[in-house]
Amino acid sequence: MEQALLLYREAFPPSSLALEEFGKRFGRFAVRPIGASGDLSGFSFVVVLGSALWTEEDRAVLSASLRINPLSLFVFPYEEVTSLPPAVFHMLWQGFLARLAPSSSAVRARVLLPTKSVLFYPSAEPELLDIFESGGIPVVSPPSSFSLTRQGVDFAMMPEGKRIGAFVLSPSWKETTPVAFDDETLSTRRILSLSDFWQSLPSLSLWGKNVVVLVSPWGFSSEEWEMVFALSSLCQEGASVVVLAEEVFVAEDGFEEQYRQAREKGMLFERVSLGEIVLRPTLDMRRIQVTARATKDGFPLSFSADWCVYLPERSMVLPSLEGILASDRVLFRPRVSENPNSLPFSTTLPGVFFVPFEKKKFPAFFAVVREYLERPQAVELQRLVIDEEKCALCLTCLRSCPWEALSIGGTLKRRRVEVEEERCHHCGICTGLCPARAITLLGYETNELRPVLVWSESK
Amino acid sequence: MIVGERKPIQEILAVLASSRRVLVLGCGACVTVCLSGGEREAHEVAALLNLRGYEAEYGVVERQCEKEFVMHAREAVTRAETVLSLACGVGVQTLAELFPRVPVFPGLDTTFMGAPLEVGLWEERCIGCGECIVHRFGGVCPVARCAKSLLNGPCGGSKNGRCEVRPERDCAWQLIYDRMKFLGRLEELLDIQPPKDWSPSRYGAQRKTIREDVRV
Amino acid sequence: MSRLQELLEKGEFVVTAEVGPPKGADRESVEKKCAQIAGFIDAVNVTDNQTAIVRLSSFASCLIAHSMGLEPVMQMTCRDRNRIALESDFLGACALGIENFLCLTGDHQSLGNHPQAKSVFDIDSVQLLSIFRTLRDEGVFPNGEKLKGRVVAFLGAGENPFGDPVEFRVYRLMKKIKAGAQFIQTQAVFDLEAFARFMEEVCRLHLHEKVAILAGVIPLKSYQALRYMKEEVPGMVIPREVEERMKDAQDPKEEGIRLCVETIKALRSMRGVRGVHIMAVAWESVVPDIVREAGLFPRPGKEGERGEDS
Amino acid sequence: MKIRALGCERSGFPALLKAKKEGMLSVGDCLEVFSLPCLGVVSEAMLFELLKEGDLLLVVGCPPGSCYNEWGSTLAEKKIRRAQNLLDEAGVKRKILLAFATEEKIGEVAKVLQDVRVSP
Repeated sequence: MEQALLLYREAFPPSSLALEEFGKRFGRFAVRPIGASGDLSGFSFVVVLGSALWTEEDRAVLSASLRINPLSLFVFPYEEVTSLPPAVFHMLWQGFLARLAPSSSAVRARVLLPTKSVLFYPSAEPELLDIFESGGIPVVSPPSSFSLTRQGVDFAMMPEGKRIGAFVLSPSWKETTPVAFDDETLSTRRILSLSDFWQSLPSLSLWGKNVVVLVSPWGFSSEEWEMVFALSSLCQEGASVVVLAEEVFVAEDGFEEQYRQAREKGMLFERVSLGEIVLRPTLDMRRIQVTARATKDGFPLSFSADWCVYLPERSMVLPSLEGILASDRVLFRPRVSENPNSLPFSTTLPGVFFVPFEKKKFPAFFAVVREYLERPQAVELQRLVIDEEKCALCLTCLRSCPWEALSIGGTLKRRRVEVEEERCHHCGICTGLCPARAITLLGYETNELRPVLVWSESK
Repeated sequence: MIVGERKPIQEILAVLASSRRVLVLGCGACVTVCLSGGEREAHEVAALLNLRGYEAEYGVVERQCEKEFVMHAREAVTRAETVLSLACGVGVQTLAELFPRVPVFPGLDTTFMGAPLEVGLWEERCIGCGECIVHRFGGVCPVARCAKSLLNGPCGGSKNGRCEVRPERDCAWQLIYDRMKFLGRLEELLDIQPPKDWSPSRYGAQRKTIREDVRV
Repeated sequence: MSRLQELLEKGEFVVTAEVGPPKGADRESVEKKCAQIAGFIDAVNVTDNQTAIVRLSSFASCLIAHSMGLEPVMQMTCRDRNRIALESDFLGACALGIENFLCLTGDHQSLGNHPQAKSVFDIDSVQLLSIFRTLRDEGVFPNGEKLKGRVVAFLGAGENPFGDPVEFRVYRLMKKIKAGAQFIQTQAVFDLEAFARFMEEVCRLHLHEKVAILAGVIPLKSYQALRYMKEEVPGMVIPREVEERMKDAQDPKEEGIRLCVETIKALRSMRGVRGVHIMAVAWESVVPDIVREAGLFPRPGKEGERGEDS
Repeated sequence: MKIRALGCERSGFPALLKAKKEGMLSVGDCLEVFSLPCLGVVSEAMLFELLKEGDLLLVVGCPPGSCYNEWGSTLAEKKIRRAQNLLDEAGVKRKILLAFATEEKIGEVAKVLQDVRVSP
């Protein structure tokens, strides 16, 4: 059997020079493209013609997906080097091959697939549950009291230790008015929310009346904008409708057209800064004087409104995870992720998502969670993490560390054990001894251990 | 801190007998620090019981001697048929008091109040006699550390600074002598210590402390 | 006044011996042992569950000895009785005519045959001495209550001159004297040099004037007995020469007796030593030979008469 | 029989690879190999959890004197002995075997497995 295997990507096949040198180094060897089927185990050296841009994690992903012992995997930055003059390439390739030796250095990353199950907290709408169930992702119902601990890419639900891949928060939505209304203005009873106004439309006679619509830029849904555009029909009934908004929302299919049609029907759209709007009741208390300033030219605007309709401003309130992610002091307040690279509906905590407000977006949300659960993830290995809240300060770790990497630090009020990264050799002796289970060597928690290799005799 | 030792596993198996669902409940205070009843130990016992065919789960509360903390384990306790407590004798009793219907078994033998001297080595330092007199002995307590609680000097068995009862232990009186010599207070050892008043100790009857000023 | 006290005050070099009661209610065994040594000694010590091995009680054995006309020294340890029981037994013994008491702390029960037992150690030997002394001299219990009537008692204590810390031993002796010890029976002396150093220190502090020191001796029966004592008995120091003599001896019993006699002779010439205490554990029959060979026979008789022998 | 083998990444894991290659490990039907940074990381609970889905645990690491992390192997040896005692006392008939081996010296792996082969 050959000792060495040369793997290449279809886009960058090995040159004859590369093969020749490889043969000189190893004698008999196998060459296969990445993705070809067949057993790849048993080679002492698996050389991959890859890229210099590959990270440790990419290598881990590759070794796991091909089921190659990561210790025997070597990556040569072929993609960058192949275009160099042959003499230079030859030198680099030869040097690389000469230096190949069975690796003893540790692999610092491992690929894990999250457990395919979701936990909704505090509860989930039935429609959403249906989507998940029918999409083949089991939904775990939480016990009345539980806590979550991160284990690898999963969460473990304590005390039972049942693992879940994704944790979905159902936020509550706080509604406020886009402009502060004072009591006097409110007492005219001419201020209505869009949905209330919509419901009372049939009973209102709007001929010759002025309707001013205030739209907040935060937390609206596209359904609500459709309702705003639909108000243009009132213009045909003899009313005048003015929409005061910071921005007209047209970023949805067909909205551009609806906007155009609404304007054609006589609806007025004015871009204003909502903060500058002033509402005062008229002396007869039957109307409201609305003054604002146009954003584009600063021109003062003034309307006498018979009805003042507003689209509520919504802010999302994520449920507090205090007590649930209690063992993770830093992490128990997730926020909506503002990183453009992260998945939609995700929070600052990996694996923690929030349910969107619009039911229309539920399928899209489901797709995001499924995508997350089906994508293997590289997790960092061998970093010592001390859970300060579990730590009983018993000093066992400190006294047993062969490298004297642990020390007592913290403040006078609360001492804590600190790891000196430069000294830590990641041996895990302290994790094995810690009586409070406060020290984790990432990747080596008992329930995270996965076999690196599996040999089956029956095969 | 209170030091304990896990009971032999056979003894534990004998008391668990026919119950299937077992909760192994550790304590996050003293017995965690003395490596006998913390989360690690609770997990160890639970994993072993699982291998033996039990349905064991494990947990740990901050301090098993306080009701407020033990209540956090209520759900797990009610799920179980039997609770094996890895806390000291105080914790076991609090647990049993709070959940009178659930059989609670001690999984730990509470041994003494002592200090860790190095990893894996603890030594008794105090027997809670109710009247501290260490200042008369250079800070070494003869009541706890002398096998015979001698207050007036070493017995005849002290040899090479070791105790006659357990030759691997230090003779408390050798320590006292050395310490007092170092402090230049040897003459104080010539005072005859009167018989100790044992009434504030355990021998007086079960003890109770009341702080009227903080009671609400 | 007890006869032992009387002899010591007269300046006699006294001889006491130890009798170990049997592991049973065997009165004859005590009587036999007592009969073997009667006339050769001035007082007989009866051990109190020595090395924490349960035996016929010291109190009862003392009564047997007393009834045979011997002068008993009742050993009392603090291991098994609290102050209540000790005081009560003390009063009882006094009532029955026992006058000599040796106050000891007692060997730890974990070295005996009932290691599971709960030890008492309510008080220690020094405190026991001072309690007995106050009872006798002031007629007062340690709690301040008055004693009805008076008691007569000659109080003694043990001392191991070879225990550690060695420098503290003399001062511990001083404490015992202060607490009320009138005589001291020491741990067995094998290392004469070390004992001489101890006695020097005792004399330097004039303690020998305040207390009668009876040096302990043990006749060795065999080399095995020596090994056992050296390894198992706490506080025993046996020098190399003695060990070699016993090891090489043709007749170990003979050699043991010879060694014991030599020791007694040396002790007798030592300043401050007022007598010897022969601890012939389970070999009480050897005591007459030793006393005779050491030139300590005949013993002074009652009222100045010589003791009758043969 | 399912064997689960734990090897430290410095000695044990390479030793296991070599032992497998030389056919020493063909004792059971299935062999799972785990790599650990050092044997010091094991705890009794970890061993028990791993035994839940295995009949035999084979732990391979540096000989005590030459453990890279000073006393990692020594501690592991003690813990394994303790775990085995607990198993025996509890009447659980499963074995944890410990072999000190490096890639150069894998003899002990075969030696500890010999007993198993004789009495399965």
